[in-house]
Amino acid sequence: MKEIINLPVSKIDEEEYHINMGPQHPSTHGVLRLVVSLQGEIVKNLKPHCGYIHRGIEKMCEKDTYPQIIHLTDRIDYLSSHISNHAVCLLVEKALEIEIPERVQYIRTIMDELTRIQSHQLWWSSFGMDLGGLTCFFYGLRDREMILDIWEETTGSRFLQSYNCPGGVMQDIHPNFQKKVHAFLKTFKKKIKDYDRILSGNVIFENRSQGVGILSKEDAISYGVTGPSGRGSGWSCDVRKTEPYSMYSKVQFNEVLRYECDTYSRYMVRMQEMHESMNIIEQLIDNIPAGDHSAKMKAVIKLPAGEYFQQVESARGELGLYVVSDGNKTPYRMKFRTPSFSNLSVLDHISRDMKIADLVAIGASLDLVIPDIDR
Amino acid sequence: MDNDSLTARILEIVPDAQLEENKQFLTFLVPAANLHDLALKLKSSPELAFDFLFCVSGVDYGKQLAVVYHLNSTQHKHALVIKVKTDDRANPNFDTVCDIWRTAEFHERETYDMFGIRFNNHPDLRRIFLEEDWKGYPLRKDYVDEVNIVEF
Amino acid sequence: MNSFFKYFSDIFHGVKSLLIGMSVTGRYFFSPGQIVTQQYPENRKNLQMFERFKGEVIMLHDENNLHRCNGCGICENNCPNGSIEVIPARITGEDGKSKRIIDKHIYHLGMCTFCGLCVKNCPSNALGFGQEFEHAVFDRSKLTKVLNKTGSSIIKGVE
Amino acid sequence: MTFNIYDFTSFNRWIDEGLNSIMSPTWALITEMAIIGIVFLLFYAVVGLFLVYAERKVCAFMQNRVGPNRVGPYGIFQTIADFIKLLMKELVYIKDSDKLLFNIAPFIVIIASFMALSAIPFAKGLHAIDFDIGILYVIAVSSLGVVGILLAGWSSNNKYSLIGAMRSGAQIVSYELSVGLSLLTIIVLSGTMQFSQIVEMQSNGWFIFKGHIPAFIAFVVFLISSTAETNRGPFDLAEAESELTAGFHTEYSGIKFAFFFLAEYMNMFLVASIAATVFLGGWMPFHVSGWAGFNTIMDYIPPLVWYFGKTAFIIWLMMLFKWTFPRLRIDQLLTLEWKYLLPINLVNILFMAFLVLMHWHF
Repeated sequence: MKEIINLPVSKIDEEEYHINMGPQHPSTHGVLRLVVSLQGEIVKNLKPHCGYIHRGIEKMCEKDTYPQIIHLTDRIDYLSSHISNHAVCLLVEKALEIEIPERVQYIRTIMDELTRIQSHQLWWSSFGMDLGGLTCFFYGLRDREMILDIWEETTGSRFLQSYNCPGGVMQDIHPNFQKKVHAFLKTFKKKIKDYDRILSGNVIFENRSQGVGILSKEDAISYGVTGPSGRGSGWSCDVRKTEPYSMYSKVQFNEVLRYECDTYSRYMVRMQEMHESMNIIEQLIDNIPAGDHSAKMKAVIKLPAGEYFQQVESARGELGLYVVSDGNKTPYRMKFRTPSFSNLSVLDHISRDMKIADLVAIGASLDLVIPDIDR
Repeated sequence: MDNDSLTARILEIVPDAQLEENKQFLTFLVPAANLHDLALKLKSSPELAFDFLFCVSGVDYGKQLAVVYHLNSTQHKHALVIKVKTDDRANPNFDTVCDIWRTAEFHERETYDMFGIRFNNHPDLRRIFLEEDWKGYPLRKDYVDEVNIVEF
Repeated sequence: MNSFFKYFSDIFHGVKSLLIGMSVTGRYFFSPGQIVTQQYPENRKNLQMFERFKGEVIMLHDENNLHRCNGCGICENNCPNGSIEVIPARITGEDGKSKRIIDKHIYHLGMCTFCGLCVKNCPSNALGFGQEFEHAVFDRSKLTKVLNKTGSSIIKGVE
Repeated sequence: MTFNIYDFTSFNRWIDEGLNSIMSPTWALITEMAIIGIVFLLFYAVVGLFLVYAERKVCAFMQNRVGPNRVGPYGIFQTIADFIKLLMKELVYIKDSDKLLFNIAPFIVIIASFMALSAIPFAKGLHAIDFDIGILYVIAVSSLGVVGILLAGWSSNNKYSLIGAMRSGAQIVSYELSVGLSLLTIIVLSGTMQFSQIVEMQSNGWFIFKGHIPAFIAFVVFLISSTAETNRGPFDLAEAESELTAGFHTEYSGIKFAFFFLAEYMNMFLVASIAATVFLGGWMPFHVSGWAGFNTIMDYIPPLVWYFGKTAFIIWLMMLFKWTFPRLRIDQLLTLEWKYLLPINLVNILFMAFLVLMHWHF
């Protein structure tokens, strides 16, 4: 929007009313700037400006070894840090053709699903807050705390765990892990009913979300809107089903699809995904096989020269990792195809001719994480 | 479609395409001039139907600059990787594919931002992450910046 | 006529859903036992962190002020963001051979991302994670710490 | 003089006579006005501060939190500390803002709510002035506050503020109707607009029971529309912090912001008082006709307790609304008013008039 700011006043379209949502704005969930052209309350068009927390992670990866890259992937999508870690590990293991102990696969899958639940919990909290129901925020965070405690006990960190490492996980699970996960599942199954009662079934919420931000399946594919947002448009794009990794080929779960294509359907997909994730955890938690928590790895990990690609299903969509290796211990080029980046690109398309309040709801339903966009 | 028939089909569209061996996905190196034409056919042919552009990555191979397109078909569940390369480091440019896959608009802006690769006919080719007045293209291998990059 | 009934059923369902929502918040209002807030500075005495909690990187010392670090520098190499600097020294051992020992193990807490690679990769298990988490200081230079305590030395037989 | 907490009439007369005996009637009147002004200012400040505290505590309990608990026991001095902080904060002046309007806006908001407060009867004989058109006066004066909000949004030279102010304008113009009509329903039943008489008429049963169905509908409509009129959630579109950052008061800081803040809570108190007075009998104890013993026991509870208890209950309900529901969109807000509340209200008035004619009320 530099052009617009620098234009003489006479050249600016008098009819349009530009407002800057962000970089500091309560509903952009971070430092995202949306330049919105309004006509009254109606959004005419919108230009996202990102890069406010661009840290050059792809450049930093080029000087880091593969185990070191893991702590950077934590910071891309901080809400699904464990899944991003998992992607790097899968890529390295695939390139080196290492057999991973089954115990590790179980642990990683459980951790991934816990990550998904907590990410969706936080998303639910902030969704409620964006629509003005502030109490949702505290209920979501309250329940998320239990998962953070489970993580803290096993991995030592609450948020950016760096728990995966190529070949396995950093430490074996804590003896209390299974007990605590069971306790969490038991509690959360009760609490998630409150989520439905306070928000999902609420008439104001339904009016705010139904028919808002229609994203057709064709558009979702063309814009690359993956994850729950894409599945809300009826696009079966769950990597856990299409390209199963870890334990996902062996557990029973449904890919949640909805066909209303609006904010409400994206919302309901995430709500049901929490149930599905709990279902997956329940199938795995009692059957974790004994064994080592890590495969034997060389001290220095060097990928053979070549190109590697790995995709995983993060809480926001498909996270793709594209690595060009020249045989060194550091990648030659590492590209992260982050879900939020593609999901952001559709925001302009689906929020046209909606109201500002709808824009907030649509933005929340895409579940954007700003570091995931900026990297 | 399996990889063999895909190969045949693509060589039929672009006879100059080179198949790269030993890759995870079927990978073709395509002359830059054929890129847009090929992309259009990949999307529109019903038996190919590559409707999902998963990832657009710029790569700096030292001498050459390349753009890698990861394609997927949601219908036929097959995948394809298209590569274009150029030797022109001073003014690299390719045709845009964002009229075919809308997601390319942002990904191409990112590639332009990081590698300085221009995409012809792109509707809004500006830097996406860095400032408009940023000098150089950071992900190129010959990029030197003493001020902003802290070496340990 | 149909829309006439829809008008009233909409009102009825709307009011019902609102009442259900109010019952949730109302119920929590009348059950103060479910409050989850931690009274942080007050509960400092009995606030127990988990044993694996990554508060800061420390060098493990035993009661005789002995540690296991031989200054090999593997932790420094493994650190992704240069928050560890190992300054070794050379001494002449009892057998007359020159030997590498640690002089200063410098740790920049302000740059540490707690990835755990130094602790994991230490060949002699000299490093560990401390439970301390109240790291706020007024001067950034205070975040640079020397991990080996003054006067400490290496446990015999670890080299 | 006999001071009693059940009837302040003699207490007022005692003050009046005392003042008249030592000075000329003009000066006595001026002194009385000054006393009332000071008492109301103090009351305004105390209630405002208490409501801010109450809101924070109530919402904290609804959200499984403790709420303010650092300043004083249970954090009761928290709002005073906040107020002192706001007093000491810098007043930021906005470039190209309309200085006069920008400065005057918070005062308009606060004066409107202050004026409306004067007609409320707190107990028998305890009111500043007993208009015979009390309800009309309160409706008229309390809607003046929107002028302040509009001015604030307009003069701030901020796009968010302007959108917020415009929303607020549309909102108040619509919801003023429902507030008026729902009160009119009760006026049909009572036949008077004077607050003291309305309260007296409820000595053998509150209007919400006397008028049963239509009165209850009017009560619900009044609650909804008065929540909208005070710009509180779920109708806080003028502020809408997730859309417009802070709406009309985005650019206000320090004590001017505090005025808006205080006025919001006072408006809430005000509409709760009106609802309590008109529908729930104001300071009148809970009476059931025929149960003499029960009524006598109820009479022992002082009217001030009744009054504040009822008001607090309604305020609590409004807080429950705010902390449970998501915010409406502007078109839904207007739909709710014009498509639902207004027709229901009009039919309701007819129903009530019919009821009164047929003497089907209690």
